[in-house]
Amino acid sequence: MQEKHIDLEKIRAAVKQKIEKAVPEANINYCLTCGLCASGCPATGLENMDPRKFLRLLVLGQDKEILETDWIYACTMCQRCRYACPMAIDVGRIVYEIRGMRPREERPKNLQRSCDLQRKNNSTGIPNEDFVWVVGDVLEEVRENEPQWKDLTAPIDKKGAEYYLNQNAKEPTVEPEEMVPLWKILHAAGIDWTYSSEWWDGANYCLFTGDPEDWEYTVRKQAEVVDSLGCRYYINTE
Amino acid sequence: MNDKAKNQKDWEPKIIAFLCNWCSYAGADLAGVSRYQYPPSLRIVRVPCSGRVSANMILDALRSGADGVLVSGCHPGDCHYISGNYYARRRFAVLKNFLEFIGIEPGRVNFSWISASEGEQFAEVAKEVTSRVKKLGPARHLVKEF
Amino acid sequence: MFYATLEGLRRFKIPHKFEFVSIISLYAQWIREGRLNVDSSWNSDGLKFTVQDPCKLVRQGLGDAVAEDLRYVIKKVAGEENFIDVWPRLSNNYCCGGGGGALQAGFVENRRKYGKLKFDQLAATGADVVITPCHNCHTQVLDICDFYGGKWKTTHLWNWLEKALIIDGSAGRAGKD
Amino acid sequence: MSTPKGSVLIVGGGIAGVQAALDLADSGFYVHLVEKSSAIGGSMSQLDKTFPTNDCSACILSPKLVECGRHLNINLLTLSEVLSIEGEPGSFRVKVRENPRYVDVDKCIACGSCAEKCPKKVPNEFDLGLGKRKAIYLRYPQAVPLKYAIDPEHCIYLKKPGRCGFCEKVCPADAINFKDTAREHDLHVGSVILALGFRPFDPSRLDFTGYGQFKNVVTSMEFERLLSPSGPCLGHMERPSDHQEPRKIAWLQCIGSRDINKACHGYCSSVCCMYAIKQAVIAKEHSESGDVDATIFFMDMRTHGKGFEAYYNRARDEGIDFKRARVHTILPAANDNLKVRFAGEDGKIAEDEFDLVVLSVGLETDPQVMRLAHELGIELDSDSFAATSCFRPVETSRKGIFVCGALAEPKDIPQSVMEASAAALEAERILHPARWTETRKKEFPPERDVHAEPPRIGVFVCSCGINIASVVDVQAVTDYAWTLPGVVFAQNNLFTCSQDTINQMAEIIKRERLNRVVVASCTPRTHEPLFQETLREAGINKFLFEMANIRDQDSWVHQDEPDAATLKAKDLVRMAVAKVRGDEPLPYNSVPVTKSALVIGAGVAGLTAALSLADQGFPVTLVERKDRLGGHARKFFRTWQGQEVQSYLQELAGMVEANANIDVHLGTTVEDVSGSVGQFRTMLSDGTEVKHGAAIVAVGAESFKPRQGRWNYLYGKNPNVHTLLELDQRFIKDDPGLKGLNQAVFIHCVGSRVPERPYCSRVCCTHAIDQAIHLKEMNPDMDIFMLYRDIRTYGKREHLYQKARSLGIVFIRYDLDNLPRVSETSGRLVVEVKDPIIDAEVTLHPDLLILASAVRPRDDVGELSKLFKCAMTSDGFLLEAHMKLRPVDFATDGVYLAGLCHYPKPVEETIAQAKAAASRAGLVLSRDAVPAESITAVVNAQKCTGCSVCTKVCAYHAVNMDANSQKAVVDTGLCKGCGACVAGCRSDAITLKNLGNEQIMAAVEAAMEDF
Repeated sequence: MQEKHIDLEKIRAAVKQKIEKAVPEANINYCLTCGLCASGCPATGLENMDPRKFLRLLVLGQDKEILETDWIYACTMCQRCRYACPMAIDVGRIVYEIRGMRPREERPKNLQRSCDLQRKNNSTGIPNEDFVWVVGDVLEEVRENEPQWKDLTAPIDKKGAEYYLNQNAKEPTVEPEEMVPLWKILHAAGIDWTYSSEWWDGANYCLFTGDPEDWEYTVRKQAEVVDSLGCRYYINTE
Repeated sequence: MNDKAKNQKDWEPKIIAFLCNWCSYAGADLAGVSRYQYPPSLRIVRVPCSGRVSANMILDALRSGADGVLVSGCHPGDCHYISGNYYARRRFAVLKNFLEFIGIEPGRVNFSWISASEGEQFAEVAKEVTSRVKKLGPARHLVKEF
Repeated sequence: MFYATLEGLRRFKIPHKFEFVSIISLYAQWIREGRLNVDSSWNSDGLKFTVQDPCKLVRQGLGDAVAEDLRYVIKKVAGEENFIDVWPRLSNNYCCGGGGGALQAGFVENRRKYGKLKFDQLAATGADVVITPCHNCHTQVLDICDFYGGKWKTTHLWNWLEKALIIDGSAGRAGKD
Repeated sequence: MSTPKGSVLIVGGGIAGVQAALDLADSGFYVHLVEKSSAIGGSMSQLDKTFPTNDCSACILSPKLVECGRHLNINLLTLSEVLSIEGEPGSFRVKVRENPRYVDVDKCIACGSCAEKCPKKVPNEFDLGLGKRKAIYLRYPQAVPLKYAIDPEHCIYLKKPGRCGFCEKVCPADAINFKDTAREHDLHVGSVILALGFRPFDPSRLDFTGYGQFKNVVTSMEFERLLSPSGPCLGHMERPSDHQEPRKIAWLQCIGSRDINKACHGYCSSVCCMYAIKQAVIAKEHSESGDVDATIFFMDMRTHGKGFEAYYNRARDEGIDFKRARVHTILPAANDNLKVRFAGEDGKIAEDEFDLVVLSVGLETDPQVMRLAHELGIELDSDSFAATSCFRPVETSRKGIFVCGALAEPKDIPQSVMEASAAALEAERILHPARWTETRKKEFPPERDVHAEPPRIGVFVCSCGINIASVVDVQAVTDYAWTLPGVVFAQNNLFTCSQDTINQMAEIIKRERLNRVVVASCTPRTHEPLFQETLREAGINKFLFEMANIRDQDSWVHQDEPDAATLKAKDLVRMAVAKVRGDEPLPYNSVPVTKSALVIGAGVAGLTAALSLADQGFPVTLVERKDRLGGHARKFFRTWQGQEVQSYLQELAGMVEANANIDVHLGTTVEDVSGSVGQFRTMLSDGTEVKHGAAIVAVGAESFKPRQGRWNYLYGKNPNVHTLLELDQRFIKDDPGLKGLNQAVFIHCVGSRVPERPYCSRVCCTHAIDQAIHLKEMNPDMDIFMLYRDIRTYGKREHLYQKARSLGIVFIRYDLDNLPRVSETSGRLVVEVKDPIIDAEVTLHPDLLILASAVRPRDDVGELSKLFKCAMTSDGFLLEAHMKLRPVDFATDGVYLAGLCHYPKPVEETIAQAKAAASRAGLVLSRDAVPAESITAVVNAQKCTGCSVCTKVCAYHAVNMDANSQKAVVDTGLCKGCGACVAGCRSDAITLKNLGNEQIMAAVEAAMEDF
């Protein structure tokens, strides 16, 4: 392997500075290079990178390497390193910022598409009407086939319900019968709940692309819907 | 000494134990505090330091009829008087050869390092030394005839 | 994702009137309150259960408390003795490797290598069932189980909760069996 | 201030509190020592061995505890806590609550029958819960006071009166008192010393350590107990899960230290690296299989103390595996083993499995102590340690209240002992007008001259309740004693040490005109002083006394052999009688004291020591080889806390110059020294002869200048290469040339931790980092690189390291086999170094290259050490009497040391050590005469052949050859009575009083007699 050389006339760590500005609590400089993060990280070694090395490159201003490595998608931003890091350095958060520095067109296509769809309504892109229809159809089937559940409900847009329930878009799209157990549980517990016909998706991939605007927009939309229904609790199912 | 008594089956040897005041004597006390049992063969003589024990004292003890001798001091480095136990160690290394030369079984004269916190170790050493001396039988070699 | 909404509301200071809660905490609360009646007698075969702590819900979300709720519910549903915990656990549990958009991002080889720790951890429990309360975890755990040749069944919690539901006293089991 | 009180309150009975108490009580002050638990000894009593000497902790600590417990001028208040302190320096009113012990300490004989019968088992806190004790318990076997206590939380009787009460029934001394109640004491003292210590960090809040989850994950304190012979597995190192000896052990460093995340402790705990190495070494030694693999996972190895680096090197040579990696999570493995997954510096993941994992937990302040500090108005710093400053290292925020030990910052035992003496000094400084006003002195009647009398021996045989009597036929032993030659009286007592028997014994000695006494009871180690005092009260010289140890070394160890034990008891009594027959009255030797001191060296240490003594009224001669005061510190810019050194130094020098008690000799050296403690005579190079009772050596050290060789780095060749002190000079001058710099590089460990100078210079990491911060603050845009091997910013200095990183100063680690390379291209410096994390060669272009060069001992220290008969280390620093417990004393009595000549240290430690040295010197100077050993060697000049073996074996230089007669002579002032010379003498010409060959042999022969 060829020796790597770095000539440091002056450290120009633009990426680091940008992150420090956006996330003052990122603590990048605090790194003791103790290796705790690397020892606990499942992504250590992927893309010939690990969290400590990643931080070190940031500190030494090796911005090109930082911006080019696909390790930022190997890291799941799970923050387990931050959990035990003696300096509480948030590599997950730093990775988030760097994902955002990638031009949209150079980001992983499917990931960006999931967020783009989410911005429109839900991450799989099925029309809202389809969601409403699937819910009704599945419900009807249960009520017919399972006499003990003939009173089962799956309300949508029920104003004033105590609980608002979101729904991961995966079920109505590919495995609709997976919605039923939860309805039954809610029914058995005697919960007054509702879905919404808009912004009903419980997933949100805009958290992962690195654009705060997208993330904020989607959450804001959800919040508006829930508040407009007047629900006291917003239940997330995962 | 009465030889007949010595030949009896339940013969218990008499072993003179020179223990330094600061470590080994305290270790023997701790054996007591902790109730570690060992054979009643030892007669402990308290000396300030294992460095106080000369070759002559050991030979004299054997001459007086002791079946065995134990000398115990602080662990190397722990000596209350800085270096006394080193002198003791050196002295005994020489003495060992001499004893062998004059035909005293090596097991009769024993050296150990026991600290003030090693009560159990003291009891172990007491047992070991006793059983070693017991195997050798009563000492006759140097005993003065009265 | 629990954290996406939780942190989104927080970070962007989005005004809202509702309280944001997890279904897991509610399951536990309802069982404790007696609103939900469950028993584990269905599990006469002694199926062994273990669990994945979703990072977004636990470490980044509600912390150890919700992870303990999760275990409480599983034990109620499957029987106390049929739960085998993992290590590391709760807030310190490994990410499954499907998080952070990894399932969408397309680096399949990396994602599976990442998931090897999770696979080994789950396999070591010898459990028959792995409860994955998050869709990402569910998909990833299914995939690594398949890829590395695991023998367990990867499921959501609600399927088993439904099985264990008692409706109208002890008379009839609720599920469709 | 009106005349202050002559007494001091010390809170905390650990090694620091005990040392401060002994220093004060021995120099004329009455001490109240308050301890929360039932016995003094503190954390040190829980340790197995101590680094770097591997001394047994209990062995070196116990004598101090016993001394403290018996001291006439120390009032030991155990199970006690301070409620309030009102007043001001010189006069504090203190309220103390003494909680009930439920055992009468005057009656308890510590036989242990109570605990044997007590049915209630509870986790033993002394063993960190690893073992069990009873509800009535002794804190540990060597506890002082050696008295049982009832734990009211667990006692069945106290919880439900009427139940149990077994202890009361079996106690042979009638010592149980269930009606005991708490008492309040109102104390009036002149000063207060807080020595409240630390508690080990509880790792259960760090879930990733697996502590509390996995049985075989233990804390380092727990491991000390597992190693200890008095611990729960009696020294047979066992792991908790299956009580098997562990074969593979890992230590994880920095658990609860250097962690601002979950542990909330940003500081370094200072001691953990060393204790981990020690534990690894001892574990290897202890192991019965002789086959223990030890691995230490660390961030920076901090072996910054005297002898520490050598200890580290030796440990590595012995095969202890040091892994530079911090582990995220401990994982379970089969068979209750543990798996550790870690990343090397190259990022490669490795896994290893261990039988046992030891968490090297840090030190923290107990929340109870925080509350007390708050109530007393003592300011704590952000780490919850008592706030102090570099120039006032033992002063708290409240005047007249001082602090020592780990309460002020995590520190090791010697540092704590130094501070204890320093805190004592500060109290003495306030209270010296009241010296000896509150102390008590024992008065004895004149002694009867027994020289001409034939031996009249009295034998007192103790039953010790049933402790002896249940095994040994004490009546038979008493009857037998009557038959021994010289015995005119023998008596059996239930408890010979009880006050009424003691009184009776004094009467019997007078009535029967006894002139020798033998007590057959327990061990002389605890009881000889008591009985000897009884002899003195009866007008008999105390050396006419012997003990026969028929309990600890007889009845207790032969419980199932009453006949043999009785025979042995008779032998022991006969031996004691034979020995005492030859005992002679010995003089209570003493040496009159010249109440003035000589201080050599006028740096910070010397100046501080001189002032500390002069302020108490002791005349001081201060000798300085240079022509001005100040020493090494004249080159320093500031302390690590940011205080300017030069202004402090000027103030200090000014005070010395203005002090009428200090006679300064500049440009002067010591030529010759004679005499011994209390009576030194020293010739100075200026022709002055100084008479002094004590001396303090504070001659400093030098900074290493790497003018050539491997560590040169263009020093002296390129004008931009400096040492730390040279950069300090530029800081002091506020050199404008330091503004606008683009890049600076510091190289650490230049000439330290290298084969030719294997020790760590302790101060350079902190110093260099502080300089880097100063440069960075002057030039925020500049880049600064620190090329280091291990960063050793111990204690609170770690905050400085963190601050440096937070400012963007970059730290790059190098190894001895991969040194930085420094070159020049057209006058511009080029530094190349390899970054191990990204595995890249980094080329730097500094405007300034700073070499953190070693602190080296002065070459002339050897001469001085010979004059004062002091030893030196192989590194060339002066060697104290004991590395752990006598850090400022020399083996030569009356000579003390302080400052850099002892070892490299920062200014705050120098000041503390100088004050400690002054306190220790005060022990001599505060008395008219100092006691000298009575049992000393005597030379028979007739027999002496002048071979001089005796002079060589004497560790105290007490035996010398008389120049005229060529015969050995003993200086009784120096002789400690060890007898090495006696054993070494080839011609039987030297003997030890009362321990001569004849006397010892009389005992030996007595042992062999038949009866």
